[in-house]
Amino acid sequence: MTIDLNILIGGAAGQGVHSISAPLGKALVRHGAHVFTIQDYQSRIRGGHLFNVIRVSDAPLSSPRLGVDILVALNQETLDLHREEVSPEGIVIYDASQVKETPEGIKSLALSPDTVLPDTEAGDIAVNAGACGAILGLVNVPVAGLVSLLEETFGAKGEEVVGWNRQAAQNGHKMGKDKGHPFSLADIAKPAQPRLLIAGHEAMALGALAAGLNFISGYPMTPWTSLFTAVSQRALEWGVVVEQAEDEIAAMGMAVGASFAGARAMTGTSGGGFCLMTETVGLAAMTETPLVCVVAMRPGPSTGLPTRTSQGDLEFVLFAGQDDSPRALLAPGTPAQGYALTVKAFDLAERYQIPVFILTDQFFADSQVTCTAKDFPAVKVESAVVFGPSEGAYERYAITESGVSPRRLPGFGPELVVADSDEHTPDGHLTEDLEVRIAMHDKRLRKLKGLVQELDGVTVAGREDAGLTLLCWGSSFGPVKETLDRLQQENTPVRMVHLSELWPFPKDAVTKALQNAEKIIGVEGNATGQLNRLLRQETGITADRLILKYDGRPFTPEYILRELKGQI
Amino acid sequence: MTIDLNILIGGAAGQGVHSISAPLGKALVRHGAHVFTIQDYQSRIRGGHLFNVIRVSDAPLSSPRLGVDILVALNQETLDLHREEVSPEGIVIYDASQVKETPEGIKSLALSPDTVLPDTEAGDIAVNAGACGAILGLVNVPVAGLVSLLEETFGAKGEEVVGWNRQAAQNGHKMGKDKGHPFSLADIAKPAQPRLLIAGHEAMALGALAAGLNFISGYPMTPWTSLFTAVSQRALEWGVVVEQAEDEIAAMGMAVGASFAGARAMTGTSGGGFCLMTETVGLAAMTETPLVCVVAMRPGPSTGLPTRTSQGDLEFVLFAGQDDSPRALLAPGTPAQGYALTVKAFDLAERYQIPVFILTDQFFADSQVTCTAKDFPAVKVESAVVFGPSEGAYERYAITESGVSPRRLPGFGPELVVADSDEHTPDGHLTEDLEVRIAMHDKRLRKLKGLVQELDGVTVAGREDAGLTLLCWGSSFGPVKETLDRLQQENTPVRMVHLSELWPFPKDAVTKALQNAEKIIGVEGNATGQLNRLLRQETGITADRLILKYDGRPFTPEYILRELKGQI
Amino acid sequence: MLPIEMYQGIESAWCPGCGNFPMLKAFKQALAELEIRPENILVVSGIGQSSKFPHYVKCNTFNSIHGRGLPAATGCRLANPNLTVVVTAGDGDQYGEGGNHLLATFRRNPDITLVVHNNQVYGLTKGQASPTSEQGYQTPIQPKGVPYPPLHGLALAVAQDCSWVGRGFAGMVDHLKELYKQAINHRGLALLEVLQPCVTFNKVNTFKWYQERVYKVEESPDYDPENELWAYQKAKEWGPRIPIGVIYKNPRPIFEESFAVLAEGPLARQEIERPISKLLEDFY
Amino acid sequence: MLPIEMYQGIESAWCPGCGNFPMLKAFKQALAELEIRPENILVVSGIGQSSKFPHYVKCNTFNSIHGRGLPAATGCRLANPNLTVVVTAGDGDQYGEGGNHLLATFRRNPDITLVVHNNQVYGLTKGQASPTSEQGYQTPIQPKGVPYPPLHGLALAVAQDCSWVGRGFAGMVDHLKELYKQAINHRGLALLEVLQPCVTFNKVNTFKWYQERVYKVEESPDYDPENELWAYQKAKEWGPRIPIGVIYKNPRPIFEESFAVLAEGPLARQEIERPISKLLEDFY
Ligand SMILES: Cc1ncc(C[n+]2csc(CCOP(=O)(O)OP(=O)(O)O)c2C)c(N)n1
Ligand SMILES: Cc1ncc(C[n+]2csc(CCOP(=O)(O)OP(=O)(O)O)c2C)c(N)n1
Ligand code: SF4
Ligand code: SF4
Ligand SMILES: [Mg+2]
Ligand SMILES: [Mg+2]
Repeated sequence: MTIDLNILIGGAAGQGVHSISAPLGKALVRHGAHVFTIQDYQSRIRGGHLFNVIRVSDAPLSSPRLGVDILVALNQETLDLHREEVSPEGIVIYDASQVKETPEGIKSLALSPDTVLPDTEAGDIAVNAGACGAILGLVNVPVAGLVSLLEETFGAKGEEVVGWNRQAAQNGHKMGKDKGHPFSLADIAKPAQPRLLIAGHEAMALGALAAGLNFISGYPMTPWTSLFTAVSQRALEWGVVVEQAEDEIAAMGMAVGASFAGARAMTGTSGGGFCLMTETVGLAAMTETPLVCVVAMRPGPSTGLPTRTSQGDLEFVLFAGQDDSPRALLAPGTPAQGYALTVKAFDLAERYQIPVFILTDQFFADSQVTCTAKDFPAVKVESAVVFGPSEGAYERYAITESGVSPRRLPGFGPELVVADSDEHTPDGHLTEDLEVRIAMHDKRLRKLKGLVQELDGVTVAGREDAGLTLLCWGSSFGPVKETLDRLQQENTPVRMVHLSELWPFPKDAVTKALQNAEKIIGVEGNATGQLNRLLRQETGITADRLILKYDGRPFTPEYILRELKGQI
Repeated sequence: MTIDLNILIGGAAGQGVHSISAPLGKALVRHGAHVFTIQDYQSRIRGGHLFNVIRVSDAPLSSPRLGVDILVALNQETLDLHREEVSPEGIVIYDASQVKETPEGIKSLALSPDTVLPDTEAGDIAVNAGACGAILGLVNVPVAGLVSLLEETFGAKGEEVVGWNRQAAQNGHKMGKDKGHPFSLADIAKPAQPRLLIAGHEAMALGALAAGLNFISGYPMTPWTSLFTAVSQRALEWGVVVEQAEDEIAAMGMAVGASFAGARAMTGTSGGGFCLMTETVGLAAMTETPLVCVVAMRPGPSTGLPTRTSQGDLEFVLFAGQDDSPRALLAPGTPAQGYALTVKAFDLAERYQIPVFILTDQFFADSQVTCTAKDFPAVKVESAVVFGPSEGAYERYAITESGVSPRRLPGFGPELVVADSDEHTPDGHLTEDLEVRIAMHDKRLRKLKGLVQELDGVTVAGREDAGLTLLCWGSSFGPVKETLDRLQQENTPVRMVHLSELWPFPKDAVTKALQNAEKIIGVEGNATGQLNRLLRQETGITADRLILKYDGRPFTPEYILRELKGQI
Repeated sequence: MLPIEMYQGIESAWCPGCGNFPMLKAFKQALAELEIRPENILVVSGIGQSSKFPHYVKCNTFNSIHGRGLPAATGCRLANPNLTVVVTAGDGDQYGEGGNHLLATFRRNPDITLVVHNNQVYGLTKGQASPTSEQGYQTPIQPKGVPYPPLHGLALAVAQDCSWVGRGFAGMVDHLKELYKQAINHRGLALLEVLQPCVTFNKVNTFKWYQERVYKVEESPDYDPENELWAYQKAKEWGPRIPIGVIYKNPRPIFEESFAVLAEGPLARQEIERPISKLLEDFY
Repeated sequence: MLPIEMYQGIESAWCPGCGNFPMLKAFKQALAELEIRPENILVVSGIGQSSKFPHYVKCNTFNSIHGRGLPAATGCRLANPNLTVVVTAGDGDQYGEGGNHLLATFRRNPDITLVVHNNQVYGLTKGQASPTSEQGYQTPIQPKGVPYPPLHGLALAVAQDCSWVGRGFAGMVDHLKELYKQAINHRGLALLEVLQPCVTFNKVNTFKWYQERVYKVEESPDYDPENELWAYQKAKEWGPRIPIGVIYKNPRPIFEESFAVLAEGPLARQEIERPISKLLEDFY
C-alpha cells in the first residue's frame, strides 16, 4: 500500500461524529479508495467523548491501526485527548466555535458555522458537511461525489437542508484544498466494479435475509442492537415478522416457538441477555428446533463495559444450558465471513435441527470494511421440512443414524407434531424409560458427528515454514492479518491460523494447520485465553504464549507487534 | 464385610415406600449395622413406580449395588419389575391386598391390613409398620428399637396411631421371624459411639447452618428442593431468613442483595433454574459479593429427567456468565464431604468475596450414608467484614495484591459502600477508563491465585503401583470406591483418584496424583466426559478411556466392573 | 360434533381424583363440539402437573419449559396464524415463573387461549406455595405459613385490558366446557383461570371448599362483563363467594394483524425471494 | 434539615435537559428535609439511564443488573431492616425486564420505595420502545410504530394491593419532592412513578406534552386515595388529563415483620451459635 491515512473524527455524543464519518467513508469508497472504519463510544447518549476512525488506503484494509493523520475535533476534549496521536505531517480540523485552545505546532484548519456557512441557520450541518468537504479537499478528491451523496441522504429533509449540506461541503472542500494536499488520493483509480462499505452486523443482516429469515425477536442490548435494527429496518420490505420482546427469555422463547411452527427464526443478544436465554438453548436442543442465535460480545463480567468489545463469551456460549446438548458455534472475522456464516448458520440449524450460535462483538459489529459484490454470493434457500402425506405413523423423534429425524410442522396435515422438553419417546411424549433415554440422548449428540464434517473455517496465511504461528479467532482476524502482512514485508516469516467455526471443534483441520507450528502465539480478546483452553482440550495442542487484550478496545497491529517483541 | 444385604422397597408413589424405609434404615443403624440407601422415583406424585433400596452391612458402605435380597412389593408392578433381581436365597414380602399374582419359586411372606392388624382401621399403617417389623424379624434384629422409633415419629399423631404402629411392627416382626433368619444381623455389635444416617443434602444443610447461614432464598426444583427444605425446616429454630422467590432470577438476586447487606447467604437450584441465575453470577463476581450457590444436577438437556441423577453441569457452571470471572466450584462425594465443603464454601465466599458453587445431584442428595459425629466437626464462624472507623476514605474496590479488598457493609458507619455491575473505580463508581478496567479485571481474576492454594480435594486410594487409575469426581466417589475395594479383594491392583474441589483447578495436586498413572479411566455421570475435558485443558493429561452413564441412574460397582472387563 | 374419542391422548400420570381430570374431559368435549380436529390445534405448556395436559389430549403439542408457555405460543401464532393455540399453565408456572410474559401478553393480545390451572399450590414439586396460595398456607418451606397475600391474576388481567377474562371450576364440568368454548372462540387473548383442586397437597382449597364458594357470575342481576369497573370488582372478589363465568370482555385488535406478511398465511408456505443485489444497494 | 450539598455524587452522564436532573434535585431535597444521612440510605438500581441515579447521589449504592433492582433490594432489607432502601428503576427496567419481580414485590410489601423513571422509552440503548411507549410510537425496531397499547403500571399496583401508589412529574420539582418524602416515609412498598421526559429520544412525550396534561389529583373534589375503586380509576386515567400525586394508600403489614430474627436487628450484628451436636440430633 502506498497510501495509508487515518482520519479520526471525535466529539461529544450527539455532536455529529457519525454525520461526518458516514458520508465521508462512503464518498471515499465511491472515489475508489479502500476504507476501514471503527467506532469508539461510551455508554451515554450525550456528552462524554466518542470518536470514529476512518482509515483510507489504495490497497485492501482489514484492520484499524494506531496514529492519526487528520484529526477532526468537534470539541476541546477531542483535541486534548488525541492531539498527541497526530503525526507531524498531520493536520487538525476543528470546530472553532467549540475548541477554545487553538492547536499549536501543527497544521490546522478552523471551521465554524460562521466561516463555513455565514448568515444561515445551518448550525451543526455547516461544520459536519464542511468537515467532510474539507477532508476531501485536503486529500485532493473532488467534492462532487460527496455532494450527490449528501443529496441522496438528506433529500427527504427538504431543499433547504440539502442546500446547506451542498454548500457547506463545497465551501469546506475549498478551505481544505487551500491548505494544499498533504495526502493525495488523486491517483487512486476507480475500480471496474463499484465497491461497498459495510459493517459486520450489516453483512449479517443481509446474510439472514438472503438465507430466508422471516422471524426475528429480540430485546435491545449493545452491541447486538445494531443487528436487530439492521434487520428490522428492512423487515417491512422483505416480509419479516419482528417482535421486541419483554425480556431475553421471551425473545428466545418466541423464536423457538416460531421456528417450531415453521418460521426461519433468529434471535440474538449480548452476554447479560444471553444468560437469560440459556434455559431455552436446552429447550431448542431437546425439542430439536432449528434456531440461529447471535451473541454479540462485550466486556464483563456483568454489565462491564457495555459499549466496548470483547471475545470473552466463547466458553460460556459453548457450554450454556444444563447437560450435554448439540449445537454449532461460528465466529466470523470479516463482513464477508459474517454474511457467509449467517447463511451457513441457517442452513445448519435447519438441517440438523439444532441451535446455531454466531459470536460477534462490538468491534466486528460496527467496523465497516470495503467489500465487493463477490463477497456476497447469492443464496438458494432450502427447507428441510417434510410436507405431504406420511407413510405410517409420524414420529417427530424417530431414531436415525444421523440423529436427525424427519421434521414436520404442526397444522400442515393429519400428522401430529408433539415436542417435549422432558426426555421423550420417538413420538414426543414424556418418558422415564432408561433405554429410550439413552437412545435419545445418543441420537441428539450423534448430530455432532455429521456437523463436524461440515465445519472447517480454518484460514491459514503466511509462510508455511515460519517459526511463529499466530492463532486467533473471530473478529481478531483483521488485526492479526495486518500484523502478518507487516512482518512479511519486513521479511520476518510468520504464519497465522484463524478459526471461524468453533464447534463442534474442527479437530482435524486445526490439528493439521498447527501440526508443524514451531511456536504458537494465541491472540485473543479476553483475559485468560479461552480459545487456547478449548484447543488444548480438543487437540492437546497448546499455545506457547498468549497475547491478550481485555480493555474493551480492539486489537491493532501495533499492539500485537509490540507484544511480539522479543518473540521473533 | 461378611454381611451385605439389599432390601428393595417398591410401590406406587403415595403408597408409603418412604414410610417403610425411613424407620427401617434408622432402626438398622441404631442396631449397629452400616446402611446405605438410595431413592429411585419418577416425576409424578401418585401412581407409577418408585422404590428405595436399603443396603445393610457389618462394614462401612459407600455405594449402592445391584441385586435384591429382600423385596418388599407394595403392588403388583413392583413384583413384576424386580422379581428377577431377587437372589435365589432371597425373600419377597408383599402386600397381599394389592399383589394379585403370588410370587412363585421363591420364599415369600404375604402381609395385608387384615393379617397384620385385623379388625382395625389402620390401613396402610399395618402394611408399612408390619413390613418394617417383618424385615427385622427376618434378619433377626429385636423389634424394640423399631417400636421406640415409631413412637418417636408418630407421637404427635395420637395414641391410636402410635398403637397401630407398635402393634403392626410387633406382629410383622413375628411373621418375619417365623420365616426363619435367612440373613442374620444378630451378631452385629453396637458401636461405642452411636452412628447416624444422613443424606447428602441433609449433611449440607447442617454444614450451612454450622457455617453461619442466616439467609436462604430459592425456588423449588428437584433435586435442589430437598436441601432448601432441610434448611427451611430448621430455620425458625436457628434464626434463618427463608424466602421462596418468584423465580430463580429473584432467588439469586435476593441472596446477592442480602449478602451485600451483611447476611451469610445461600441459594441453589438445578440446571434449568441455574440458567436463570447465570446473569447474577456475574453480578456477584463483579460486585465482589460473597455467595454460596448449590447446583443440584439432573439429566438434561432442558427438563430432561427431572427426578434422576446426572453429572452433566460441570462445564456449564464453570463457565456460566459472560466474560471471565472468578469463582470456586466444589463437588462433594459423601455426606461428610458435603458438610465440610459447605463449610468451606461459606468460608471461601466470605474471604474471597466471590460466588462459590457446590455441585450435587439426585444420587448424592437423596442417598443416606451411615456416619459418625466425627464426620461433622464443629465450626468456628469467622466473618471477614470490616467494622469500626476507617482510616482515610473508604474504597470498596481498593486494588490489592490478593485481589481482595476490605469489605464493609452499608449502614454500619459513615463509610459509604458503593457497588456496581459496570466496570468501576476503586470507590465503586462506573468508569470507562481503560487502565482502571485492566486493573480491576486483573484484580478480580487475581483472587484465583490465592484460591487455588486453598484447594486440593484430591482423594487417592488403592495401590500406588497399580496399572489402572479410575478418575472420578463428585457423587461417583462411593461406587468407584467400592469398585476399587472389590478389585483389590480379588487382588487386582487398582487406584482411584477422586476430585471434590474442581475450580480453580488444583493442577498441581491432580498432576501429582496422575503423573505415574499408566492407564487412566474416567468415570463420569454424563455422556461426553466433562471432567476429562477439563483435565486435559488444565493439565494436558487425558483419560485413556471413559466409563460414562447418562441414563439418570447412579453408578453401581457392578456397572463399572462390567465396563472395565477387558481393561484390566 | 366430532367424537370425543378422537382426542384420546396417552395415559395420565396425575393422582387419582385430581382436578385436572374433569378439566381434561371438559376440554375434549369443547374441542369436539367446536369440531376442531386434533391436527388443527396446538397446545403449548410449561412444566408442572398442569403442563402435562397436552400429552393427554391428542393434538399438536409443544411442552416447553417452566413458565415459558406464552412466549413459545406467541412465536407459534406469529409463524402460523391458522393454528388454534391453547396454552395450559400452572398457577406457579404462569403467575410465578412466567409472570413477566403474562404482563406483556396482555398488551399484545395474540389470539391465544391461556388456561391457568389454579390449584393454589406447586403440585409437581410436592406442595410448596404457589403465588395463589392463601396467606398462612403452610408448606415445607414455610412451616409458619405463607407470609403474604396471594396474587390476583384476573384483576391484573382486567387492569391490563386483557380482551377476555373468565374463571371456571373443575367441579362443574359443563359450565367449564362452555367457558373453554367461549375462550377458544374469542379472537384475542382469553385468560381462563380454572379452580383445580389438588387432592394430594392442597388440603385447604378442596373440591368442597370451592363448591361452597363458587357462584355463576352470569346469573348475577348486575352481570355486566363489558364494564371494566364491574369486571374489576368481580375479578377481585375472593372470599365467601367466588365468581365463575365470563368476567370481562374487551374486544381489541389482535397483535398478529399488525404484520402484513401474516395476512398471506403461514410463513412456512410463503416463497422467499431476496436478490442479494437488491439487498446490497444501501451499501454502495 | 441537612445541607443538600451533603448528597453531592459524581458527575452525571445524562443529556443536558434530561428529566432525570430535576428528579435528582427533588430527591436530594427530600433526603435533606427528612434528615436521612447518606450512610443510612441505600439506593439500589438496575441498568439504564435512570439506574445511574444512585451514583449521582452520595449514598450507599447497589447498582445491579437490568431489571433486577427489586430482588437485590429485598435481600438487603431482609439482611438489614435498619436501612432505608430506595430502588430507582427505568420503565423498561421495571415494567419490561423486571416485571415479574414487580408482581411478586407487590405481594410481599417490603419497606422499599420504588421509583420508576417513566420516560416511555429505552434511553440508554438509544430509543427503542419501552412497555409504556404509546401505541404507534415509532422506533428503530418498529418503524411503523409500537403495535399495541402501553402497560398500566399504577393500575397493576392497585389491582395487586400495593400499599402506596403515586405519580410525580419531573417538571414539578416541589410537588415531586413531597412525593419522594411521603414514599420514603411510607412503611411498606411505595411505587412512585415519575413522568421523566427523555429530551433526546422521546419527541412525543416531552416536558410540554406532560405539562399540558398533568393535574394534581389531591386537588380533585372527590380525592379519596384510600378507596380502591377510586384509586383504580385514577391509576387508569391517561389521556388529556394525567393525575399526579398520591393515588392509593393501603396500609398493610410489611413482609420483614414475618421474620422473628429480624426483630433483633441486622443479621450482620447477630451472634451465630449452632452447636453441631444439636444439629445432628435428628439423624441418630
Ligand atoms: C426453571 C425451573 N424452575 C423450577 C422448576 C421445577 N418445577 C417444576 S413444576 C414446578 C411448579 C409446579 O407448580 P404449578 O406451576 O403450579 O403447576 P402444578 O404442578 O401445580 O400443576 C416447579 C417449580 C422447573 N422445572 N424449571
Ligand atoms: C439483561 C439485559 N438486557 C438488556 C440490557 C441492555 N439495556 C441496558 S439499559 C436498557 C433499557 C433502558 O431503558 P429503561 O429501563 O427505560 O431506562 P432508561 O435508560 O430509559 O432510563 C437495556 C435494554 C442489559 N443491560 N441487560
Ligand atoms: S399433585 Fe395435585 S395437581 Fe398434581 S396430579 Fe396430584 S392431585 Fe393433581
Ligand atoms: S437519553 Fe433520554 S433519558 Fe437518557 S439521559 Fe438522555 S434525555 Fe435522559
Ligand atoms: Mg399449581
Ligand atoms: Mg426508560
